[in-house]
Amino acid sequence: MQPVKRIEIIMDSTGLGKVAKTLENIGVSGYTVIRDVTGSGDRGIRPGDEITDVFKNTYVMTACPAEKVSQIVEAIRPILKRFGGVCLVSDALWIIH
Amino acid sequence: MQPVKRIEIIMDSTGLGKVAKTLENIGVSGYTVIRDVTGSGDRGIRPGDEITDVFKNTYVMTACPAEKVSQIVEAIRPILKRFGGVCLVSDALWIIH
Amino acid sequence: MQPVKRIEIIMDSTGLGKVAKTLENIGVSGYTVIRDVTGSGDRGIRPGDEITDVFKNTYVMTACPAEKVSQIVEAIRPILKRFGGVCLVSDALWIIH
Amino acid sequence: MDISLIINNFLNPPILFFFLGMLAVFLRSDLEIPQPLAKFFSLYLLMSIGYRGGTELAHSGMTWEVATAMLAAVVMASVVPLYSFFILTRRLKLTVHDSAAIAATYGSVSAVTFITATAFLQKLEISFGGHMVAAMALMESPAIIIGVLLYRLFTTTSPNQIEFTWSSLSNLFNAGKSGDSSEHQSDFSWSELLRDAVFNGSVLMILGSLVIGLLSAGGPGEKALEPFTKDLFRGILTFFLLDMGLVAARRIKDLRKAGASLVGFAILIPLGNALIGMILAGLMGMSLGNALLFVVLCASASYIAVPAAVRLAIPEANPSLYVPMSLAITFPFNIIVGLPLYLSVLKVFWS
Amino acid sequence: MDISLIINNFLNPPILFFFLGMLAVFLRSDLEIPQPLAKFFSLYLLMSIGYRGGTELAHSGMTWEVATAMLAAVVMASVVPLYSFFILTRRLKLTVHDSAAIAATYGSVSAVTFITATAFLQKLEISFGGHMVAAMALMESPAIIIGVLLYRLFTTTSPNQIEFTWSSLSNLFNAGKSGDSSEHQSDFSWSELLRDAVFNGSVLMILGSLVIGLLSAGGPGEKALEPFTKDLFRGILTFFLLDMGLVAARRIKDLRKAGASLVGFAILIPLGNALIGMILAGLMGMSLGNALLFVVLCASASYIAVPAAVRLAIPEANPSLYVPMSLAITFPFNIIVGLPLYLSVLKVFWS
Amino acid sequence: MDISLIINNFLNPPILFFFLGMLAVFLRSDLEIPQPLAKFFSLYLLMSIGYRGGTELAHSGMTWEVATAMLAAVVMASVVPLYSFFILTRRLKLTVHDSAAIAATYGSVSAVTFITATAFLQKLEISFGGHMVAAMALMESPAIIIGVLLYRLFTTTSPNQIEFTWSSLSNLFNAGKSGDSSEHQSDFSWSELLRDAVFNGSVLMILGSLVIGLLSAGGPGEKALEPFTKDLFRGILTFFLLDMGLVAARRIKDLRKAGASLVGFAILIPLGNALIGMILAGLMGMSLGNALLFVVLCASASYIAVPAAVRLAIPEANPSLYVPMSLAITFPFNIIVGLPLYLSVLKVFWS
Ligand SMILES: Nc1ncnc2c1ncn2[C@@H]1O[C@H](COP(=O)(O)O)[C@@H](O)[C@H]1O
Ligand SMILES: Nc1ncnc2c1ncn2[C@@H]1O[C@H](COP(=O)(O)O)[C@@H](O)[C@H]1O
Ligand SMILES: Nc1ncnc2c1ncn2[C@@H]1O[C@H](COP(=O)(O)O)[C@@H](O)[C@H]1O
Ligand code: NA
Ligand code: NA
Ligand code: NA
Repeated sequence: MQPVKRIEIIMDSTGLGKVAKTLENIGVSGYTVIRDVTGSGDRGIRPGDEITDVFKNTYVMTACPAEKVSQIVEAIRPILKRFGGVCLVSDALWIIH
Repeated sequence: MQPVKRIEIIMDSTGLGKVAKTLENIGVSGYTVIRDVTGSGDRGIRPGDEITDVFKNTYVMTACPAEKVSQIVEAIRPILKRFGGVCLVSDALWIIH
Repeated sequence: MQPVKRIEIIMDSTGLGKVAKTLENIGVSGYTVIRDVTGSGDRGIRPGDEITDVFKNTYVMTACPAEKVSQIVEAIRPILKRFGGVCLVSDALWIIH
Repeated sequence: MDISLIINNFLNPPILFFFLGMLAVFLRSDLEIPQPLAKFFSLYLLMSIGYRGGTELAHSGMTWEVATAMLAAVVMASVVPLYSFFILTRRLKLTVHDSAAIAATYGSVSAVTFITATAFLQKLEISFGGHMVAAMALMESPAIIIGVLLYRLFTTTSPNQIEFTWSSLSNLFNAGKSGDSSEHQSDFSWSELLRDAVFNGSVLMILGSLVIGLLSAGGPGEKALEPFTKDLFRGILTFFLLDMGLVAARRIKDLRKAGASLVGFAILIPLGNALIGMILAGLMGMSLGNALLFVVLCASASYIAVPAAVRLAIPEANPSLYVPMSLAITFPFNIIVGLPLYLSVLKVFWS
Repeated sequence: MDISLIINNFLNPPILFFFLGMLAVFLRSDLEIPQPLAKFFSLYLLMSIGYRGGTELAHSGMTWEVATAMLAAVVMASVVPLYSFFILTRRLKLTVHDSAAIAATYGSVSAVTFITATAFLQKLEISFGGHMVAAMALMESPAIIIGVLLYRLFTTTSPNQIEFTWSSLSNLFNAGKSGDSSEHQSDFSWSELLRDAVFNGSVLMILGSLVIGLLSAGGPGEKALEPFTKDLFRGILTFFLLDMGLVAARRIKDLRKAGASLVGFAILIPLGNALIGMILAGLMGMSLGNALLFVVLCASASYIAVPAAVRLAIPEANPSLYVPMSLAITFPFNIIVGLPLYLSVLKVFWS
Repeated sequence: MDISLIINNFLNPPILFFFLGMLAVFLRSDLEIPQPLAKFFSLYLLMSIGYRGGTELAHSGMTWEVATAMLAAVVMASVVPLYSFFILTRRLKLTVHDSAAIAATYGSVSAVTFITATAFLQKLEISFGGHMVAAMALMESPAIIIGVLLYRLFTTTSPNQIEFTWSSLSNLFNAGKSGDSSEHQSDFSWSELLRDAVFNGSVLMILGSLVIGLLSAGGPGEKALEPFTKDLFRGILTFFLLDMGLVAARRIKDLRKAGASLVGFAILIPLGNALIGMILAGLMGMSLGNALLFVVLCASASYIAVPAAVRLAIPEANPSLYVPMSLAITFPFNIIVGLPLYLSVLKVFWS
């Protein structure tokens, strides 16, 4: 087991492409995506029942070494500024297999 | 980065309206919802393959300041008692953007 | 509130049956499943837009007492070896209701 | 009994696809109908049968026959849960909450069984009235309310020594008021129950479509929906039964928990209800087609409206008892054996 | 005015199912159309109307009438957001970003309103040209671009004292270059906006289907798609309107935030636009059917293409203003009252 | 060669919608078919073609022609992966696991290519036999099993110096027993492979529908499903190809990793297989329609059944090689160029 940081990002679905590209550029090739997430925040309630996929959120989680966190956070911040959403960092242990 | 508490609630989908209203009453306007979650617990396995949406779970996550936790927990507890489910609290850092 | 371990497993959807059976054998009857999760990892990007459900991930989360962790991890490890994916362990507090 | 009728029903594509679904589960195949489609098919079938029933009812009008059929439907939906409950608590020694949930299940109806029965009649070119759809819609909710009443009445008093005291009856209807009632009861709200029982999505869909059919009958709109409501009907029923086969087969292993006596109940009670239905249908002089549909309604058990309401109103009831009983036993039994069986018995008396 | 036309429209199954959807929300029923299906229905309707429009356009050819109709469509889609914007900023004192978003909403069109209008005409057996579909497709994007231009022009200068200086205009089109522009503008990219406005999924679907219809007209492929594009059309429209009823009713509570003046705007502006549309249609000598469709396009407001583009291009605009206005007021108003109203007015002048 | 046939095929709505899908990706549009619908369309197409094939087979009966066609199908599905594997390992110097996966891909078949071919024949009014559906179903699994056998045989020994020793062969079939075999092999289970190869959802759907078609042929059920299985067929194929266009275009960038030689392989091997198929079809005296379908089966490559089985049975194989090759090259090549090309060559010899 190896200590890692667990970064969670929730933002407008439109931003997913940018987040994925940002992570790849930094060299983080492992992440998990949950689409069609709804919620509520500064930009109001997003009920997710629109006829199109507009106003849905996407959840992205990546487990990465602690030293990458600040680099990821700096790169993600402008995307969050534009598309809204939150970014949380927490601790976890990674099971090596 | 600001320390926050990450509260996760998993319960019967029917309870979502009540949880959302409870959070709003307490003044927590930021939360994320994942619908159509399945699982297993004290009330048995919920395979999620029913013809209707009965017996599905919903996942709610909210990041909030530590001082709100006990208030939220007290308000959520009776809902969990009725609709089943779990509530977990953990630590995280919130990226201010 | 009672301290527990939060184990997250993300792996190929095919592995879900095995993971669920493993947890049940160990006596962990509480877990939550999110299907149709996509992502990227050592086995490449899984865009989740295939015509069938092949190449999709499933997310499993279980909150369990600390003493069960090593047993679960040992049982899950071979499944991850075969189906890929990650397993993270973190700390949380369980709200007793 | 008419064996060729059973074989003929068996060789019907929708029934065969039901078996294909079960087979897929036994072979551990990954065959799966995406859940949003299964849900839509169910809405489509309800809409289609409701709309067509409504237009037909508009043409036939509110006759004596129509009124008596609806009355009989409501009566059966109210009486079945009563005797089922006492069989379950006294004979099978089940708990009050499980008995109440199962009683509601068997008092209410299965729309898909009804729809399969209409397809069965259409294939045999036996006519039936649009008002039977209204009868079906009327049977969905009463059993739920009776079941919940039984549960609330007997969770305080024992079912073996009933005392209809004033206070027990008033307790029954006063929800969430004082602090002395047990915990689950203080959470209970009659308005929520009514909403779940009467305004449940599937009940609303069938009632709404029926009324819309009534309102738009005769106009040009009636024909315009036909390619959608009629031509696709069998195909979508076929796909839906494929999904039902998959779901039913996955529930079969839950039956081990239920035990042999409940499995027996899930076959014998429908047969008993069917018999009572036949007698009522005979007394009321229903036509052969209407009689079959009425009998099928009596024999069928709910797995959509009842679980939706019961999981909240009777939270202690175990869904892995009442759901598999209706879904994995009564439903297949009715569409495979029941339909031809009931029809051949009816034919004996109706000719 | 022709009251029987309103009642007749009202008793139309698709409209009645729209009400059933609203009713379900008011009764707090759990009735719900699975979201993937709603999305597919929308694609189906766009494909169906686009393809049929294309084949009809191929048969009629590119006439003078066709060209003028398309020109009028683009003009209306560009002019409506201009005067709407000034009404909103100067009369209703709304912020620049909300005004720009609402202006784009009302300048653009609602494909479903248009599709409901074609079904309405078909029921009344009034013919219309395939090129009106092309006109609709042409009206989706210009208003978005005008709205964003207005927003970018007036977020630096005040809308009350416009100065068209060289620098303000060059600022308008130079996105993401220097560091002096305000933050949201440095994020802005014209190529992204064009992509969202012109290559938006629903715009592409209708344009693509139109071109495919044009290309395959006359060939054997044309007839082969008919059972799919024609026979299912009304049924799927019915189900889609049921979903629209659900979504619209859920948005109604957002209108409290919007306030009475915006609710009034959401009914009066369509009426004004419809009037201008009627005058233009009269001047151009459109046929009755084409005139109605043109008027409906002018009166309708977008809730698909506009939000998709505006949430990124005008991020400060509040979606809980512009979405409920078009979805919960203008859309129901147009399909329930507007259609028969516009037709009866047109009939007075066209006969 | 018949150029008009290519153009005619190109101007076919389903093919044009395939291009619309590709265009949407190139324009970075957000057009998207909801995934549950795409999955359902695929099930619908399999059910429809299987059921109709079954009823036709019931009418034609089990003739000599039927039997030889099926035999030829199984032979081709077993031989193609063998020579493909050696081309890939020896000429293109690919690893054993990737070669085995690609060999299985090209030995197996694409149901959608087959279905598009039947629509192509129907448009040209060229008849074909229902047994070709059975032939298709028989071709899905053998190549998978051969591919896995090749992989297991050559991961221990080098493919350049094959030694069929007793122990290598016994190793091949003994899975998960002793500890001396390499790790991935100890995870391997033949029963799992058979389940994934033979009871895979899509294989089961087509086989099941075929059998149901056989069983219900002649009865009243046969006609009752027609509006569903026939009328909707082209429309749903059109929508499905739109989705295939989207998915194929998204995979095109993966081809850079694959390299020019594999891209060449993905076009030349189908042509070679088609040629062998033509010779076999000629020798067996197949009718023109059946010959075309047989040739298309030989030329097509799997992207549903094979990945489902191979990702578990050959875990080291890189899916971003074998999936894009079949999905983004061979599939479009076959439906756009292949169909008219194969038919015009066949026509030369068949007339
Ligand atoms: N405090 C929070 N906790 C959890 N999720 C949040 C929180 N705030 C915002 N979100 C999620 O992020 C999305 C966008 O947030 P916002 O930009 O603040 O509207 C919301 O729709 C929620 O899904
Ligand atoms: N220990 C656990 N860890 C994670 N999820 C759980 C746990 N226990 C219950 N759940 C989730 O909560 C739902 C309801 O729980 P219960 O009321 O215990 O049946 C289950 O279906 C699971 O999705
Ligand atoms: N570092 C990571 N953080 C989060 N999720 C990951 C990570 N690595 C892999 N995953 C998830 O696990 C799946 C399988 O991983 P792999 O076997 O490495 O391809 C991926 O598709 C991701 O969804
Ligand atoms: Na019943
Ligand atoms: Na407009
Ligand atoms: Na092949």
